[in-house]
Amino acid sequence: MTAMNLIQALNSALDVMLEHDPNVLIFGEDVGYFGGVFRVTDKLQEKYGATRCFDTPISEGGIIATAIGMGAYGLRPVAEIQFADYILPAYDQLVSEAARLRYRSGGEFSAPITVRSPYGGGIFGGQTHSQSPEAIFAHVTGLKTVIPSNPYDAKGLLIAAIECDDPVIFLEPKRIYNGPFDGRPDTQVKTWAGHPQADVPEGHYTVPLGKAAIAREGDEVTVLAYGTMVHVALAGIADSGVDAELIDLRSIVPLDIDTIVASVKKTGRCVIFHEASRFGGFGAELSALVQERCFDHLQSPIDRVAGWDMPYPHAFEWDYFPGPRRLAEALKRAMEYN
Amino acid sequence: MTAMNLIQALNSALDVMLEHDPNVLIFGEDVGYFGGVFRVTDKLQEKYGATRCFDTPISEGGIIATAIGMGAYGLRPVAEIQFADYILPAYDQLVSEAARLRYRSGGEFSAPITVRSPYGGGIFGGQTHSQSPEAIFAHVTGLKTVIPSNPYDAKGLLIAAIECDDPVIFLEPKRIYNGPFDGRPDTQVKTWAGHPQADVPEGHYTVPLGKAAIAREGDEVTVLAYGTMVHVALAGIADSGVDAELIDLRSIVPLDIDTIVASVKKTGRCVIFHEASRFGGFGAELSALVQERCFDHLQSPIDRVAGWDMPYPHAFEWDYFPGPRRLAEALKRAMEYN
Amino acid sequence: MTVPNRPTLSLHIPEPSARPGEAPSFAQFDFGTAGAVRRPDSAEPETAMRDLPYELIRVLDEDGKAVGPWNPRLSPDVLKRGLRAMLLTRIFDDRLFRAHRQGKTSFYMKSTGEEAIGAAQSMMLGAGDMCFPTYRVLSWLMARDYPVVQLANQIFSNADDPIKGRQLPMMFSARDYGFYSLSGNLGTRFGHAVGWAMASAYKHDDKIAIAYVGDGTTAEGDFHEALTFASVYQAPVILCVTNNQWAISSFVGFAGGDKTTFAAKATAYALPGLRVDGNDFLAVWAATEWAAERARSNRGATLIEFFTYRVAGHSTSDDPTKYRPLDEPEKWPLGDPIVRLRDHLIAIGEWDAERHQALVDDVTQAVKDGVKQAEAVGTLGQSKPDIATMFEDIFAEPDWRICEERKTMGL
Amino acid sequence: MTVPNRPTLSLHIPEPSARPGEAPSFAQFDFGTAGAVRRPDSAEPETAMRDLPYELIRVLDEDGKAVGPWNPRLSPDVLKRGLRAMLLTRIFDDRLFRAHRQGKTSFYMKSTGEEAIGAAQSMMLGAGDMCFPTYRVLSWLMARDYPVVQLANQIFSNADDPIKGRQLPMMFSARDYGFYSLSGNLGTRFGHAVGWAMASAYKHDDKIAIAYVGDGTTAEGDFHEALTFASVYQAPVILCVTNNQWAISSFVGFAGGDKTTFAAKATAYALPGLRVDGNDFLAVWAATEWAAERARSNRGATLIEFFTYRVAGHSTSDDPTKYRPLDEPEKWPLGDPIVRLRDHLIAIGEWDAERHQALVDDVTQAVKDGVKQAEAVGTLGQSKPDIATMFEDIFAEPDWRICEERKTMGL
Ligand SMILES: Cc1ncc(C[n+]2csc(CCOP(=O)(O)OP(=O)(O)O)c2C)c(N)n1
Ligand SMILES: Cc1ncc(C[n+]2csc(CCOP(=O)(O)OP(=O)(O)O)c2C)c(N)n1
Ligand SMILES: [Mg+2]
Ligand SMILES: [Mg+2]
Repeated sequence: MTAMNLIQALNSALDVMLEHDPNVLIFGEDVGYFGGVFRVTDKLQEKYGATRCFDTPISEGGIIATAIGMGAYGLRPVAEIQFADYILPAYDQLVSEAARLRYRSGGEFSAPITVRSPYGGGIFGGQTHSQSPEAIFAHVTGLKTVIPSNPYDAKGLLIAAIECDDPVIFLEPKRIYNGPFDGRPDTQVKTWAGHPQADVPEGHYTVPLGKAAIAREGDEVTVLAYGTMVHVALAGIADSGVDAELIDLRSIVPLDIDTIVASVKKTGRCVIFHEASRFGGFGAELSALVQERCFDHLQSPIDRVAGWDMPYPHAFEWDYFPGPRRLAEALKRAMEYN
Repeated sequence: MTAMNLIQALNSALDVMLEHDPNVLIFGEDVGYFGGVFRVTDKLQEKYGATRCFDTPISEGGIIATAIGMGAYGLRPVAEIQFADYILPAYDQLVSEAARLRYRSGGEFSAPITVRSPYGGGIFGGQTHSQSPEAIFAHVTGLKTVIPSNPYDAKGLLIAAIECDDPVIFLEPKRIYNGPFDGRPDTQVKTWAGHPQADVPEGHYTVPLGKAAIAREGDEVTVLAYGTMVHVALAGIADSGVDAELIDLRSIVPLDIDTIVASVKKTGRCVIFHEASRFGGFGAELSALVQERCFDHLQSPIDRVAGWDMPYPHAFEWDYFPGPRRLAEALKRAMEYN
Repeated sequence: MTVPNRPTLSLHIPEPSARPGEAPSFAQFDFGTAGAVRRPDSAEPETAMRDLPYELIRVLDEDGKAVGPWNPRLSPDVLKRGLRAMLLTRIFDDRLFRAHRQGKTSFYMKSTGEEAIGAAQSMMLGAGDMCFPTYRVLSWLMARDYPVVQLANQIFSNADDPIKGRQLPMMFSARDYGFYSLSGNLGTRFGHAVGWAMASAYKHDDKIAIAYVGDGTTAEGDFHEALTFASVYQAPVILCVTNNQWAISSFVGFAGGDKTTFAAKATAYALPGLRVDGNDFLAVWAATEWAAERARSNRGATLIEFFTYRVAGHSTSDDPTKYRPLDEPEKWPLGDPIVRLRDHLIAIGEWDAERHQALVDDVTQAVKDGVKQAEAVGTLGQSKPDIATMFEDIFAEPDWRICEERKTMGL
Repeated sequence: MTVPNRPTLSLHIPEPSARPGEAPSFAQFDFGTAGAVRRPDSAEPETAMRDLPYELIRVLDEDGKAVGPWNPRLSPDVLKRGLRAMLLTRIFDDRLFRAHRQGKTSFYMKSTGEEAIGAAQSMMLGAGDMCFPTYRVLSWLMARDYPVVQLANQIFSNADDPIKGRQLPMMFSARDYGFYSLSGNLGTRFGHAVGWAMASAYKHDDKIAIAYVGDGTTAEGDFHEALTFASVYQAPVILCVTNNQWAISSFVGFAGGDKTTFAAKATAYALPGLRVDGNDFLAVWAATEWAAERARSNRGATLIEFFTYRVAGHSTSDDPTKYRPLDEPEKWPLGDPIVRLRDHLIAIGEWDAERHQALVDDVTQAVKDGVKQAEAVGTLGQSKPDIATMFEDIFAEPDWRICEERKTMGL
């Protein structure tokens, strides 16, 4: 076990996979010699050579097309998209090609690719370095979408993603790369040091895709969150005084519906918490599922606490960002409902 | 008033706008001399000249980028994407540029463009001529998304879209271009002839964006649908024997939340009906909204009847397509719930 | 600082040389002469061959003779196999087009006039190489003896459809025949070929990839991205543009094809660009051989433009007489690839009318038999794969959503 | 048919000429000689100028003299205004870069070494023309006297930010200065320029558009799509590639720039391609004038590559010594655009050290004043626009969602 931040944990996952499997290779903008703008691929080119970890043209569509072709050949490419905001030029490749190749070819070809991308806000990145586009992937059958919330999970999930025979979108909440974040920009910046989930094995292990974690047990309300928002939720729950159960989804496709339903049936209340804009966000699917499966158990309306319906506004980052206060209010509203 | 099918009504809307406003121009793949693969732009080049209605390179990203630039200049371009399945190469332009131009420029520039695209299944078009991607637009604040269900609405909504100062995605349910479709592929093909909403004024009129229509009044369950599914819903309701109220949303952004909420508060039950895959589809947002706003009025879980979570399968079109039977079953389930 | 006044601007919209009712004209093109274009060694640097994209590589002359440095000197046996593959394609196309009229399939697309391309390339390249096709290279499969019945099963979406009814007719996938999964999205697989070729190089393998787009599809961003990656990583891939003058109803000018050649696009990426008579089986073969040699020698990618003509309508949904002169196809100066190869075989004394008729009869029978066999399994709607297969292959393992939905259908 | 065995394939990954610790080298480039490149009439057809993309258009020679047919023969007054705009950019950059270190802004990007491009083009083009910028043409605004205080307000995201705090620093929008809204997405506005230019032509207007991408960004599909549309519709637009050798940490080889020029990409679209010394104010001016003349005469688009060097790091988030030799910037053979224009003015007897110092002092003061004024309004976080404005301009009219959310915030 070594103390690692999220970046180091991801780097370690890539290192392990490059070591174990000659079919794994890594590419993306600035990931080679330089080691990536967030240093996730640091030293991998040096260690494994330029053909295992290399830079690409600035062409997200080209990166994913290349990865799919490699996957069809039999490799397990790991492509980095520098920011999730810039994944959209590759959206057609992901949806029309990666997600469907196995199905449409009757199983003859498939695209076992992993697409890593730093994701989410909270770093004063403005409109184009802050977005959370998970909903547009979740709707596309054939893609898996993973969002880790801590170093231990990040490494285990990334290894599982690379070993997975399906295309996986692996979204890395960049705000928690260096430390957990409770949603309060004015408090002191924390590092991962000392965090129990920053204790990471150095070798190979996996965290299965599709298994949620109970980040906090509780009886009164179920909170559904993923990525950065798991930490913000812990702060919001603490503030609220409500004994909430917090579920860290870890992957939104596949979704661990059993854990969700069991919790809501126990608590009778549910608040969904994400950073993306609310309208048509992934919270809508969660709300619909919970409502369909726990109707008789619900004692208050399922609530969604999410980003406002607008482009991510630079100067208003903390007005847009759904912080602990907004969650705490929702929890109290849920408890007071009758 | 003239009897028009949906294609003729759309053609008439374009004709009216080309006539009224010199800033309106039309382009897309095969829309010029040929008049479009579905004939929606038939004769417009002949009537208004090649600079008002012309063909483009096969480059959906280029088409939308061009339209945005023209919009910024001050024109009102109407771009056709030949099939909604092929809109994805332009998704980045629509999301990162069209939807945000006004906001991010502090109001200095905007993109008053209309993007028309034939949409949906039921024509044995297979995986790539059948999809319903409305959810990925609905999630993007800054875009409006319109889906007409009959000739009268189609013309009035299209004129409203072209006159709208915001970018509008205008999805045309191609299965009902030539006639309403009740979801039963084995029954005789109907035309629009004699349908009350096929009586279309020849001149200029608008149907406002954001106003739903009550397609059928009823007391027992509210059904939410749009496009082709409005007609399928009528068949399903008739089959079920349930006195359902059917709301034709007409535009999903802006959404007529008041009409929806009023109806569900009256009926106490709600079934959402769309063709797109269920998971993360627009039905999820509708379900979440109804649940949030009508919680105390709900007598049964809000249900979603939708396409399966898979790529649109050619030979299994009618197994995939949510037909009247599936809706009728859901309506009965809703009524029997207790 | 102001600029002197000028006449006001006006918007240019390209127009083809002739519309219905007008006389077809190809006067805008320079077709060159068979045998005239030099054939540099494929090891030469790209900078030494920037003239090539503007010439038209032709081998078969007006008399059916094979001439010039690009003559691949094929054995009569190879030529006859090529002729058979093209004829199979032509006759199969005609039969299945009629099958669509009879409601036996939902859709069909012919490659009439373009059969030489896939046939020659399929024969020239190795079994382990991978073709990333469009819907207009059926002759690739024909040249490799892909079973006619399987093609028809796919086109009828019947119970034996090898891709289980999941795709529109013509969207074949045939891994064992070096034929990658097709789909309706134009251009998206061009970059897959580059990735596949890069993977082959990465693994120190010896296989190369070949990919196609139509003239119209060159306008997609994917085209540029694939060429950029192919150039940067020197991928062992042959990238082909089948320039058949039309993209549904849009003439080649809407892809910039009235201003320069498609082969010239290679120059933007420092890749060799060849412009080849696509209706000349020998020229197609020779250019492919040259590019394959280059790729296999680790010298990277080549862009080849095949100059040809789409004789039939775009698909069964199209009526080309609406937008081009009725007789334009027959006026195409480069003729019919089947006729030209037949005449060449006759010219070299290896063929005659009788043998040709025998081949036509044989192929017609093969098509008939294969299609009949498929019809016995079922045409569109008469039979289809087991419904439960609809829920398979979505993921490697289905998740609960798929399991639940399948159960809802009682499967 | 099998192909003879070959050595196995291997994957090529491009490498720059030098990495940290190694000696920088530009031996791979041919910089030509000032004055040597011919200047065809801009009315000539593209086919007559396919040599141009491979030459480097330079006007200022080693002695600071303006030589050759591309000399735009500008008045000393224009040159001095150009010098001032470049200096303003340089000094503003330095000051704001420091402001970032002091936590006054979240981000900053310099255009050090590239100031000639925007400055000359902004001055050369008309007030009604529209520039579709990247984040590295700040000198466009400086040349048009966009208020320094407004730039700083935007960069500080303060209460007076003209775009209301909505964007990252540098993402200006200044319609009245012919400066289109910037955003972080690379390449997406290249096609907007083409559309805007097409609109101008459609309206029989006389305005033209100009747009930029970096060398790295040429790899995006948008680049190709914009060029295709520009070619097909003969749009009155000038499309520029600012080739500064680097894209963050990736050298130009990852965009294919080690194999040919970016100007050569024009050939793929039958457009003229000019390759221009981007550090030569006069050469930039002359090439722009030539392309503008062509565009205004309804002859369509030109692609111009500006050959330059990114002297500073990519942005405040970058440390270039991690991936390139520390002294590479100073070894750039084409020098510093400010020094070169200053020396030219001196060489023609219009300038001296004293006057230069006075200009530097004056510009420094102007920057200081403007920035101070903005600081008084507030630096990052000290002040910001009215929160309610966050809910404006999402649509022309807010819908219920926006109204409800605004209400939730008590606004
Ligand atoms: C991305 C995308 N856009 C549009 C279409 C609709 N479409 C199908 S074929 C076609 C024309 C293709 O022309 P070309 O590339 O020249 O190939 P050809 O049919 O001539 O072989 C079009 C526009 C599509 N299938 N995919
Ligand atoms: C679509 C997209 N992909 C990636 C990025 C991240 N990114 C920002 S700047 C940059 C490098 C751009 O290089 P170049 O085009 O050469 O311009 P330069 O910075 O050198 O002026 C990258 C990769 C982005 N902003 N947008
Ligand atoms: Mg074509
Ligand atoms: Mg650069």
